[in-house]
Amino acid sequence: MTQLALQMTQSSWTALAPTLLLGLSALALLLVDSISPEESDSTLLAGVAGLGSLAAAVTTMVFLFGGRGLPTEQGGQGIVSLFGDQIVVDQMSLFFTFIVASVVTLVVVASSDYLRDHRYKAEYYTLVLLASTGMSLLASANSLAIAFISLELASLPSFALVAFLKSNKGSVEAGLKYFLIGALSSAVFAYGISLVYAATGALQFDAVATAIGEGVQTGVLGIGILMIVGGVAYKTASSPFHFWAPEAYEGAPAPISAFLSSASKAAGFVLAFRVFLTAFPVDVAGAAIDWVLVFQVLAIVTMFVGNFAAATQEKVKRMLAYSSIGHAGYVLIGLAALTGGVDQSQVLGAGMAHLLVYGFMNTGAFLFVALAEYWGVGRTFEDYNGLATQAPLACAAMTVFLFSLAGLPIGGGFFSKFTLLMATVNSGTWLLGAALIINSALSLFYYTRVVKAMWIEDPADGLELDDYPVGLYTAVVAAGVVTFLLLPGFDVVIGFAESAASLV
Amino acid sequence: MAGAFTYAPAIAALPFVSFLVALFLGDRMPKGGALAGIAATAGSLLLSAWVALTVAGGATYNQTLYTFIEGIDTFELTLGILIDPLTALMLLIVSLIAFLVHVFSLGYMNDEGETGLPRYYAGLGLFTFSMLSFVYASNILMAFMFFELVGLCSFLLIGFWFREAAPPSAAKKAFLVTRFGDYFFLVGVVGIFATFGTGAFAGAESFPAIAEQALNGEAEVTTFFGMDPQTWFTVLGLLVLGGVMGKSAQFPLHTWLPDAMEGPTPVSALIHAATMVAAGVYLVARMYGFYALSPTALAIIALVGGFTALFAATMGVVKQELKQVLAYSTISQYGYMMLALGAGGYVAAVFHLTTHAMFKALLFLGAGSVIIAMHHNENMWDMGGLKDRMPVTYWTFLSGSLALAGIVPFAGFWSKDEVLFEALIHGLGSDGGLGTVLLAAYAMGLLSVFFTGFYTFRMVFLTFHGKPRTETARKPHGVGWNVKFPLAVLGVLAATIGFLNMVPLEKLTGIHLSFLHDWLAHGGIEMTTSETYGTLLHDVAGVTAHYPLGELGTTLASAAVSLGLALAGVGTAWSLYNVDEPTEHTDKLGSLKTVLMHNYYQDEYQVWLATGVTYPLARAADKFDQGVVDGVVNGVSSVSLFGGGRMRRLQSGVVSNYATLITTALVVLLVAFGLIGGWF
Amino acid sequence: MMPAEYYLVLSAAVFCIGLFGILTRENALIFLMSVELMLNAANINLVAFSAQYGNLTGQVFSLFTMGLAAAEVAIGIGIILVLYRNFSDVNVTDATTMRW
Amino acid sequence: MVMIAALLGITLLGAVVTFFADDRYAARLATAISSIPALLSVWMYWQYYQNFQEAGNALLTPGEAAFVQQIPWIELAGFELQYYVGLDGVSMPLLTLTTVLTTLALVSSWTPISERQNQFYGLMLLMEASLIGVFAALDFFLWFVFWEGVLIPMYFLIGVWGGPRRKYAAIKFFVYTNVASLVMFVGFFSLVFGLGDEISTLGLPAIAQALRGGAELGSLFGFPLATVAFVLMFFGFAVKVPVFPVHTWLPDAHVEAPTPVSVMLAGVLLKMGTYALLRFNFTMLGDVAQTLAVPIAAIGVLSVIYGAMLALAQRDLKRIVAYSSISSMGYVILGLISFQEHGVGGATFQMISHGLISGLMFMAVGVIYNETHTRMVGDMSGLADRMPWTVGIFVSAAFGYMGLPLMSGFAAEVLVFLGSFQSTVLPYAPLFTGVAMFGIVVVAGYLLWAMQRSVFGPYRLETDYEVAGAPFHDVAPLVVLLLLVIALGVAPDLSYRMIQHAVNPILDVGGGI
Repeated sequence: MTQLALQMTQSSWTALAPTLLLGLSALALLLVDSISPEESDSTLLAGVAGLGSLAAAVTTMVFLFGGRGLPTEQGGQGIVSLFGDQIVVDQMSLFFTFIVASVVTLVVVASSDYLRDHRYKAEYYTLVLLASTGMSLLASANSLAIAFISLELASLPSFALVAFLKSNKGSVEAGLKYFLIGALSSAVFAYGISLVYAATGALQFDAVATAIGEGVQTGVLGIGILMIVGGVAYKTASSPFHFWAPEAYEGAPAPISAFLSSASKAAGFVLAFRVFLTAFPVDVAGAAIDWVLVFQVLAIVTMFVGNFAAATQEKVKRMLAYSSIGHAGYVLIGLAALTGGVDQSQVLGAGMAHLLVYGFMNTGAFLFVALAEYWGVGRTFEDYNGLATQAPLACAAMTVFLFSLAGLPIGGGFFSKFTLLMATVNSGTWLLGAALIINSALSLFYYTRVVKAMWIEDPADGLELDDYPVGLYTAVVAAGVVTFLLLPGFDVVIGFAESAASLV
Repeated sequence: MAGAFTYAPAIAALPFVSFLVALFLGDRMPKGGALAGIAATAGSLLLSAWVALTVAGGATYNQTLYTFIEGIDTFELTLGILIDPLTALMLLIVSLIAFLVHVFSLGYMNDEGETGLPRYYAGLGLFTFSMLSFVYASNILMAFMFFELVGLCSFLLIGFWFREAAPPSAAKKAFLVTRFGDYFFLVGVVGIFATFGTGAFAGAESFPAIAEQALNGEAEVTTFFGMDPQTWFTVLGLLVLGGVMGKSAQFPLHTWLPDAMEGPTPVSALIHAATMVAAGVYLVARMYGFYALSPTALAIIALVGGFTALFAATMGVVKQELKQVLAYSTISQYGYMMLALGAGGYVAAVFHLTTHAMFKALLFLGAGSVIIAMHHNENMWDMGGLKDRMPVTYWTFLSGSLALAGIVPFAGFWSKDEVLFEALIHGLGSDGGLGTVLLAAYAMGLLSVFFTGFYTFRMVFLTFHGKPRTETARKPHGVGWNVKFPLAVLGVLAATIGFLNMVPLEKLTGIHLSFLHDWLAHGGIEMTTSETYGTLLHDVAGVTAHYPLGELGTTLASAAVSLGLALAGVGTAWSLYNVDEPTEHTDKLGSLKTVLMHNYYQDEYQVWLATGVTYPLARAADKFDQGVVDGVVNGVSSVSLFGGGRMRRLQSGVVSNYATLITTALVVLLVAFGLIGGWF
Repeated sequence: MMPAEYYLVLSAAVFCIGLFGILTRENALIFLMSVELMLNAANINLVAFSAQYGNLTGQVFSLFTMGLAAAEVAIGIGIILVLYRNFSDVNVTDATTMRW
Repeated sequence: MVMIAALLGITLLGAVVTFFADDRYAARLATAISSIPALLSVWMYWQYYQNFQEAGNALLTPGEAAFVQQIPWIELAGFELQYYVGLDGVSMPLLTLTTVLTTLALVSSWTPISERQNQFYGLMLLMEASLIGVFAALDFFLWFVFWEGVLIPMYFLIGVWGGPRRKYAAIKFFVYTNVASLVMFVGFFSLVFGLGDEISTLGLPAIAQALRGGAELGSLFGFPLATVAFVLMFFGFAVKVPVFPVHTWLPDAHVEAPTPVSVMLAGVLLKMGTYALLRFNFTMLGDVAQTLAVPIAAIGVLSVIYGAMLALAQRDLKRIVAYSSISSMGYVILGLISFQEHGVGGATFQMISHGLISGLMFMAVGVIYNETHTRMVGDMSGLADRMPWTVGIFVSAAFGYMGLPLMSGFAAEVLVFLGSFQSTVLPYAPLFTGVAMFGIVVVAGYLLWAMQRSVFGPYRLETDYEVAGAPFHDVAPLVVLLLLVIALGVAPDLSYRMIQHAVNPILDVGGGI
């Protein structure tokens, strides 16, 4: 215990500032709400939440550029580990915290309009911030215990948020399915952790790795690892644990869909990256289970399931949900291409860079859907017909999101997909590369359908938009600008991603 | 005397200026730009005469003027001027006829109140420019370029009356058929460049010179498909011949020419009689040094020529329209020139080219005069008795007809006789296949002399003799000086131009009368003289002369035979048609009449080739493209979407199923990786 | 002291029972209970092996798991309540408005 | 030199400004803006003509490219990406073609485009910017960004302002060409992968020189990597060209696209494919190209004949020109594979020449359509009576298309034929050339047929209004293009000299067959 207190020196615990900022603003929201529970001033609540998350995002950025989380021998301020190595703050955790915080900022800003006519706004923002606290904590987790707890901290508010529209059947159904599959998956995850503990007697990642290196019961460990894979797959909406995703994303309020499909997915991946690289390094855990091969199978299946199912959807939001599954498949390449001899920083960095870019473009796309829901134009592709005649700016931003998602060089998605492709090439996993290419080609088709509806199809009679919500517009346009700027500015992203990936 | 050559480019440039002037300013000028054209062609004529005088002084000119495309590591493409006696003669002919046609057009077009005159005169100007440039082109690529431009002008002028249905169709046909020939020509041109690295006609670095050296083993050339040089040169020569056959309307590419009569008559005179059609034959003459190296090519040229001469003559026999008869006679006469070239009668060919240009231009202009008089009715059966009402036209037309029929002493007699004479002696003298072929060609050429005499005078009698058969013919439209003047000039020339080269008379009298021989035999550029060609023909191609009756005897016998046949033809026409009320005799031909009326079904099969073979093939290709090629493309997308449709069914909507699927997948993974990892 | 394998077998049995319940029952409450069983299976392992290895990590973690399980049930009950309100039943297979 | 950056900047900025401009003056604004890069590039062309005529090839003799600018951009997957632009004798004429043709196309848009003008003109300028980038970029990624950047505005231009089947045509174009890009991308990267440590940047000159320097590439699945890469890239570019059998997007796109877009599509976009083929396949992997000479030449010849046959079967004037573009681009392929100065140079010259002539053809058809509202050959007849100047130019353009001497098409085609006939890398070169040359007969066939039926003959057109001549601003671009076609036809050296100097280094492939 004294040791623990010693580590809590000032310089080290400030490393957790972004996470703390998120959590504290959640508490602040509760405070605001309890002071004036009846008013539900949307601007105030969203302002507090937004400022909190923005502060978190800015702090992470300052930390990243300031060299926090980078070992001193590489010119940084050193990696911070806290609470007996249970929590570690390195570049990777900062990188993912940045993704989460910036997505949350966008979502919160957008929600201020989206929630205009809803009650329980304070609870909504609190839950969003609590979930994001969990996610950013997940990015720093260095023990299976912390991982499980922060995973649950991220999940439990999410269940409630998905079912937030209590009188909307879709929302409730989505919440139910999300919750049930989530509960099942977390049980599988927990059981997997217990088996790993059974095999190694440790929960802290490095200790697990050390224990495995000293020789363990491979069967128990293998089953345990596979079950942990299941838990990760659930969180990242990867096959075969993706079944909740289409419904949850479709039924949830669109900002929440954006939040879940971007931030939550990123959190799931950071967990996976850290667990598998730190606790189960290929060279020691390979004897029990070749998890690289597992992820290869999952990646390919996920890409195909997500993209092919997306190709024939009628509703834009559901299409985006499936595309989100497909993108999980792409990011899985970051793990699946970690074959022997390959430069880990490049492969993993590719996955991380894609997640960051994806965070903006996917959030933007879902927020555009939120905008459409706000306008009440309907959910199908046909309902989007001719939107560009009324809202060219938002539609232009949406076009950037979609084409960037497809991998056209109009946004950062082009480079991040390319780095993933290069990862497959460098690791010799041709099949993954081929799947990436085939699915990218296919994805272009269904993304283009939205673009077509917005710009090319004639608007339905009487399509008239008279309200241009500032918050939603700000969020969408900001996401669009960032997505575009990530094309010329990709250097920064890939730089941090590769450097962070090399540290794990 | 380099002075004339300095101005040589202006010979072609002047008409080009008149083209521009007529096209852009014609509307604002009196006579719709005609005067510019007349001035320009008159200028060209004067310059040509000056050039001819200079050439007569023994000077020649072979100069590259403009580098079209430079070659850095390869050959370059240039434009230049080559002037030797042949060129000078042709320049004179072309500019003279162009000038006369411009004048005639004043009567035929302006006085008839045609619209679109600037376009017309622009076309004439462009045509004259292209033809003159073609004539003094110094290399084969330049020749091809202007050959093509001549084709364009022909298209524009045939289709002059574009508001009617037939002229555009005829224009299309003319361009297309000649293009078909030009395709082979272009392959030949490309082949010549690839083989020799040059396309120059004359000079030490010219392709005929290199070819000769290659045959003598003095030079290396690139041949293709492993052929020996002789065979490859024959192939190249025949490819170029494709263009010749198209432009000079030789069988089987002659079908466009009769249709081309849809154009205004002065155009027919200029293009389809005297100059453009001459371009083909002129090209063979121009590069005769190359053809002279290949007996096979010569034999084919002669055979094509002889056959075309006879073939076209027989069709001319049954035609009812004035210009149609002339059209077929044109084809036939160019057959003679080809025959002469194939038979080694270079001078004879050029001679016939010259005389034919005069009398055929005359005949067309005369026909134009008749057409003016007949208010644009061309059917000879509606005419009759015009000789009293339009004497100038009649007498000049008669002069041209006598020349065409080959009646002594009109121009055509001398030249045609020499053609046949050359074919005969070389046919008898040459060994092997060449001799046989030449004799066969000679026989066909001889036979067609009879038909020529017949159809020519059938035409004359039906048009001018007898009694007028229609009201129009009784009261024909008068023609002005601008019609009569060109007719008069050409009428005199048609009667007298043959005196240039009276070989039989020379042999008979011993007086030197073969001026054209002298003209072509000597010159500054040795390799393009008829003497050189004679040597080449003899040494390389094996063309040898043989006089079964001695030189004088053979000459006279040949002349007598051809004159006799011509007279027989004329006589037959006289007996059948020189009556007051002539009737059709074509029925006597029986089923042959149908065949002849349909031109041996030449058009039918060519149309069938286009619409019965090519077009269905294109439709089939289109179907294939839409169905199969595009079908595959659309199929890929359909299959993907179908796969997507299946894939989404996995998501049944029932949460218990999801749990089952997750569990199953997990178990499968466990089992699979358990087996791999050896846990069990 | 019993061999550790026995605990493993026990926990596996409990886990499978829970899983079986999830796969076969359509009542959302039973679904929740089954999840509890599965989490408890994990707890059995954690506690048993904590004793085996002689460190407290597993036992502490099992406490967290129990706490989280409770929180999860709280959220679950909430969702089941709104489910009942919207679909008038707590049958999990009723809610199928979204599929494919 | 910031000239290229200026070109890009002005067009991009112009695109944004126009996009937000008012509909009423968007057309004039965009035209005015686009005239700046047009004039600028003409000035650059003149500079190049005077000072860099013999500079050489930007990829193989670097340092001699003109207007070079090189700035580091991104460090990615171990590669240095740069903003790296420059021009040589191949790209300079194409760039000028792009800017000039865009301005003319914008003028020709005034009549047909009446809806959402600001978006239309903005997208046109965006496309112009991307096209400038495609021809100027010397870094692979920069190039690829622009390459794809062309497709997006094109998709909208066809999709929004197109004809009745525009949606199908647009998405087909978009997906088809993007899939092709993807394949090409994979091909290129297998090449980069094979080069491994030999290159540290993705600058095209570095890659080209490494490959020409005889770098060992190894093999993939038992095939030589170079061959695999070549085939993949060839496929990717071939779709863009397009050649048989990957051409089916083209007629749909052309027919549905509005006139100015067709002009750009035929005039410049198709050249992207052949330009890239020249830059990548034939410059970098010349030795592989030579081993594959027969199939490549066969594709070229087949495209010529097949495209011409298809054109023969059409009744829609635009479709005719569209298919004939396939035919014309077949000549380019044939010229490229010849590896002769006149062959490759002629092919490049044909790109420019065809750009002008096909642009002219589409524009002329467009002007006719503006007045008659039909493009079907059977629906009209004798138009020369009512709109003589337009028809006159249309006929001139058609003859230009047929390769009439003293128009640029003739010089281009003859050069291609001269080159390919004597090709030493292509077995039976004369035979291939001879067959391909038959295209000049078929092209005459269908164009003459179409002209005879539509513009000549007695006037007939069922309209409820009087068809009159086209307005001046419709005809003016046609005249400019026609003059350019004639100028290049009379003096090909205006472009051909610089092309020769740029392509000559390519021909020198070590160990040719």
